[in-house]
Amino acid sequence: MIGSIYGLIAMGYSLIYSASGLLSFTQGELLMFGAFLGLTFYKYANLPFVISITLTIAIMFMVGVFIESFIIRKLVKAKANLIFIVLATIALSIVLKNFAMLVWGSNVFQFPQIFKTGFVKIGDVNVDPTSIMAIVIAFIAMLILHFFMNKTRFGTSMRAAAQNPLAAKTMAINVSRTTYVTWGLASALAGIAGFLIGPVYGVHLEMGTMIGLKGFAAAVIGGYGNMYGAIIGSFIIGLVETFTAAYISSIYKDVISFLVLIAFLILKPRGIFNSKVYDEE
Amino acid sequence: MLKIQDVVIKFGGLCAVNEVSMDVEPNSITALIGPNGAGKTTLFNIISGVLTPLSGDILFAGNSIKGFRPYMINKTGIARTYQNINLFSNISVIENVMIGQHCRRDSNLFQTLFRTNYQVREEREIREKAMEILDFLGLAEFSDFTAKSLSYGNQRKLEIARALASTPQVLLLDEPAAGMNTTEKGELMDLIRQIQDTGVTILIVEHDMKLVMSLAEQVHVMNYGRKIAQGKPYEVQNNKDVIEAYLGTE
Amino acid sequence: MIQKKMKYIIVTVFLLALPLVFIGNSYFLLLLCTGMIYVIAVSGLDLLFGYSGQISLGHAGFFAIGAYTSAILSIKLGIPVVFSMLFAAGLATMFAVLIALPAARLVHHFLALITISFGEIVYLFVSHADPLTNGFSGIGFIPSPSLGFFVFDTNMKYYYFLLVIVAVLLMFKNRIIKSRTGRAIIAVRENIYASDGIGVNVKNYKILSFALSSFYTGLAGALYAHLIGFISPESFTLNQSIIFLTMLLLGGMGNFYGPIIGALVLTLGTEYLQVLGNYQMLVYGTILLLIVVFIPSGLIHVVNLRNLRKILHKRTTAEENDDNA
Amino acid sequence: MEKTTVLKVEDLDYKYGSIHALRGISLEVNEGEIVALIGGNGAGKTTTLRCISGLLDAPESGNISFYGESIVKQKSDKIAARGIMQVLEGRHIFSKLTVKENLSLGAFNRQADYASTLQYVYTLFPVLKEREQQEGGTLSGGEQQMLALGRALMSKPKLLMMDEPSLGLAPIIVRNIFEMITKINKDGTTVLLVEQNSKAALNIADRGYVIESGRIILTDTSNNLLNNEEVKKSYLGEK
Repeated sequence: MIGSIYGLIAMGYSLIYSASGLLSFTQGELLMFGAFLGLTFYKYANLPFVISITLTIAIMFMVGVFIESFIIRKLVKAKANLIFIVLATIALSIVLKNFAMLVWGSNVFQFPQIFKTGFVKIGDVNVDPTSIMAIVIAFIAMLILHFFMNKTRFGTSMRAAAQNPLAAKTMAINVSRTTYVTWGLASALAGIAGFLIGPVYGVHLEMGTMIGLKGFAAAVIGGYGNMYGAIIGSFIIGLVETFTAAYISSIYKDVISFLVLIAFLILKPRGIFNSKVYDEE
Repeated sequence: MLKIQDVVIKFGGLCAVNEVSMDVEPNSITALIGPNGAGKTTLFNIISGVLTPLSGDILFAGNSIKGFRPYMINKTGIARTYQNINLFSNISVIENVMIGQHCRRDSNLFQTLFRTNYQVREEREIREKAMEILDFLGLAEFSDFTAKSLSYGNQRKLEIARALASTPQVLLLDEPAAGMNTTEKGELMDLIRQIQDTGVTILIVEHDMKLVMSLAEQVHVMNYGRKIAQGKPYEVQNNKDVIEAYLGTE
Repeated sequence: MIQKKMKYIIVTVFLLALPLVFIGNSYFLLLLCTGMIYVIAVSGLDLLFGYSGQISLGHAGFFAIGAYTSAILSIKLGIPVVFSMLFAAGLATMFAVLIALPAARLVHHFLALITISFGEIVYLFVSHADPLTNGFSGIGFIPSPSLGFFVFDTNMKYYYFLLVIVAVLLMFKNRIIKSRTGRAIIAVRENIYASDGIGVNVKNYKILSFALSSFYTGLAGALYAHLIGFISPESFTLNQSIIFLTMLLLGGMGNFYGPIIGALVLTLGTEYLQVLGNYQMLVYGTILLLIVVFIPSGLIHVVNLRNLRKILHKRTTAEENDDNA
Repeated sequence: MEKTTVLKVEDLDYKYGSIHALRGISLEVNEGEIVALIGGNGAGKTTTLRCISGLLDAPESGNISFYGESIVKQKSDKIAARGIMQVLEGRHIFSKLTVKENLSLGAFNRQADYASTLQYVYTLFPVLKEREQQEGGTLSGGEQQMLALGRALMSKPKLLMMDEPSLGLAPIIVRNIFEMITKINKDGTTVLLVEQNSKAALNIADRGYVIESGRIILTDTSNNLLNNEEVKKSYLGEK
């Protein structure tokens, strides 16, 4: 369950990285934002589930597009140092978090149950149907994204622009459009993740920060910028965490995740797959 | 002075430099020519330690410098300039040259923190020497400008100034005349001769034939990662392979 | 030259006299002391980010190591505070070297990430290692530093104590920057390939700047612990690292005055914005975003001191470049 | 018969920060021609091409018109859509995409006669058909150059601009590529060719421009340039 959520976040990181060579620190807060949006639509506006999630996705997509067009592009155009762009995304995540506090307050919200029954029995184990739904939807989202990127003309042009923007420009591809769509998609993925995780863990301001960092760890482990590596990395992080919580102590599950991340950054920084990490290359 | 022996390097299956050997005589001007992509800059990167060859050896004054990191190579006495200018662009011209002396100076952090006499004297010497070098290259008037505000030609000169600051025995110049007009090229030629007169050995990669033919004592020609010819300028100019690969066929 | 000396004298007299104006306003003095501690911490961050070009989002971690180490050593082992502070800064430096050894090679965003992770680990550690750090309840009754029989136990005394330390540390920073070592650090920021090619051992200087930087920030942490007398994990979150960065960027990095201006303006400014309550971080975030997007070189370049000075003193360009190096 | 001017560049000035890269470049390309732009490294050849195709910021001053319409401040994708295709120096194929995907991106903005154009490209370069499903990065240098050229042709360009097509290729392959350029030209595509291999370029071109330090210093028919003493000395390496 948690692995598939990390997967959605990690794919978002990878998308952005492969398209712009940038690291966005906003993914976690976008997840939180998505969860709050979902909560608002589903609980307070009493909209049906499907409509709520669609609305959330649509709004989150727009948020991503907005971030790219009004902040990131400005910085890239001004030839700002990469690190300033990273800083901008960090600043943005603080703004998002505190904006959410302004709107929704800092309480923990319970997402209303989506299914009537409490548990579903699979073999001998009781499983929460919401978790199953989350995994299924996450999986479907990944499939759709895979299909979109590989089988559609626009998806191919997005991959092309990510690989070699200069050449893509000479191919009559509007690179700025593929870039903001990428940010939109990444943001939408975070939104879906937030919407899915809300009913299981509750909705609150801090929910995104840890998940965001761990999703990032997953992306690193999978080989930064590699969508499929990101998914594998997510399951590794998910498993490490579950085992730590079960056998060592749930307090240290975060510490262990960070240690795994640091170990990967130091020992195998290219991840299971390959990507550029060193300054001197 | 500098001896390259059977050096090989590959980039993903492609042999970028293939068993190249060459000798650079002390205090000579030696040129390396060939079409774009022939492996000249790659060879420079090998000599200056940016790349480590798969096999072969590089000898400097009789000692192998293979596998040295670039900063170590600089300390042994080989300095270089870059084809696509690599200056410290946001700091002043004189500071660029002061940094160039880094490997020849030795004041440490504690001398710095307590400004010992030694450190103060060294600092003054560094500044004076930097100024001398700028004078020599005709850049003195720009000493307080930021490096990036210089014209293209002057940026190339500053690269040379910074390299000279490390008092090299061998100076590698990677396309120093690129983007210069005829007058600037003329000045550059004079400058290179003057540097030679101070006892520095010069290895130069250049496309401008006029410059190469009038400066170089020895010319090596590369194509496709291999050395295809070497000799005096006029010998090379009349070499069939060279004409075929580089200078152009009828 | 005389004018320069005059300026120093005026500034010194002003700084010495400042607390006298606020006798009785202990709260303001506390604020001023906090601001000065931030000046140290942010100057440290400046050495790393502003001069060597390496980002750290984990400086709250070094701040925490400094604060906790000094507090624990002085309380549990009874080590004199001045020594426990130095030891604490040394420990922070050691951790920085340990991090930098492998991390200094990483590109910016990975470095950002690894330093965040470091900061988070330190935070999680101090929150949960109860026997040592007392967990979330924090450590109280941290003693004040003393020299001989003189104890710096009031905010006024602490102010003068800090004034000396800040002056020495800033002087050291300035000396480092205008030296062979400092130039090598700047070279690394400007162009890694060229630095390497011109004889600068890039890796060593990256590690060195990490070490110097964390010494400053670690010492600031220790000074903070002994000023407030109480520390708890919540002062050392990622938010604190971001506050350091915001101060640095607001003031202007890679610049002598930048960290001073940034740290003081934000410390005093946000204190007076207390009405904002919970929304303090919203303000920080917004400030940071606006600076990054609109004035990445910081306040120092908006209020261009160089130009101002040029008008006032008609100094030569050479000296100006010197100041700005 | 009056020839139609396809591309007209007038007094183009371009700066990269403090570096004045182009200082008043003017040139013309007429329909059906092959025009060569020759000069040394750093002379401004690539900058000129990239100014035309909109890959750089707008130039300081000067005008570029395509079939009489100014394109000087347009974005690269609009310019490409008008029919100016550039084959970049160093080929810049999409190395992680298959040969076929690469080609299909060439036709990004025209799908109408996709199949027949693909057929045309495959007849020009049969090797691309063989390698259809391979990733671009696995091709040899010469094959990559063919792919880059083929990809540009997929859009049926009105003007094909080639930047250093001979770069890093064996003489025999260079000959092959240049023959293909001649053939493409015969089939009706106007070509602007930038080359350091001046002789090979002038041999297939109708006219040539010599560029030095951001200025056009000489222009003439290819034959005259090939026999010009100054050109021989500086660019052809003859005495």
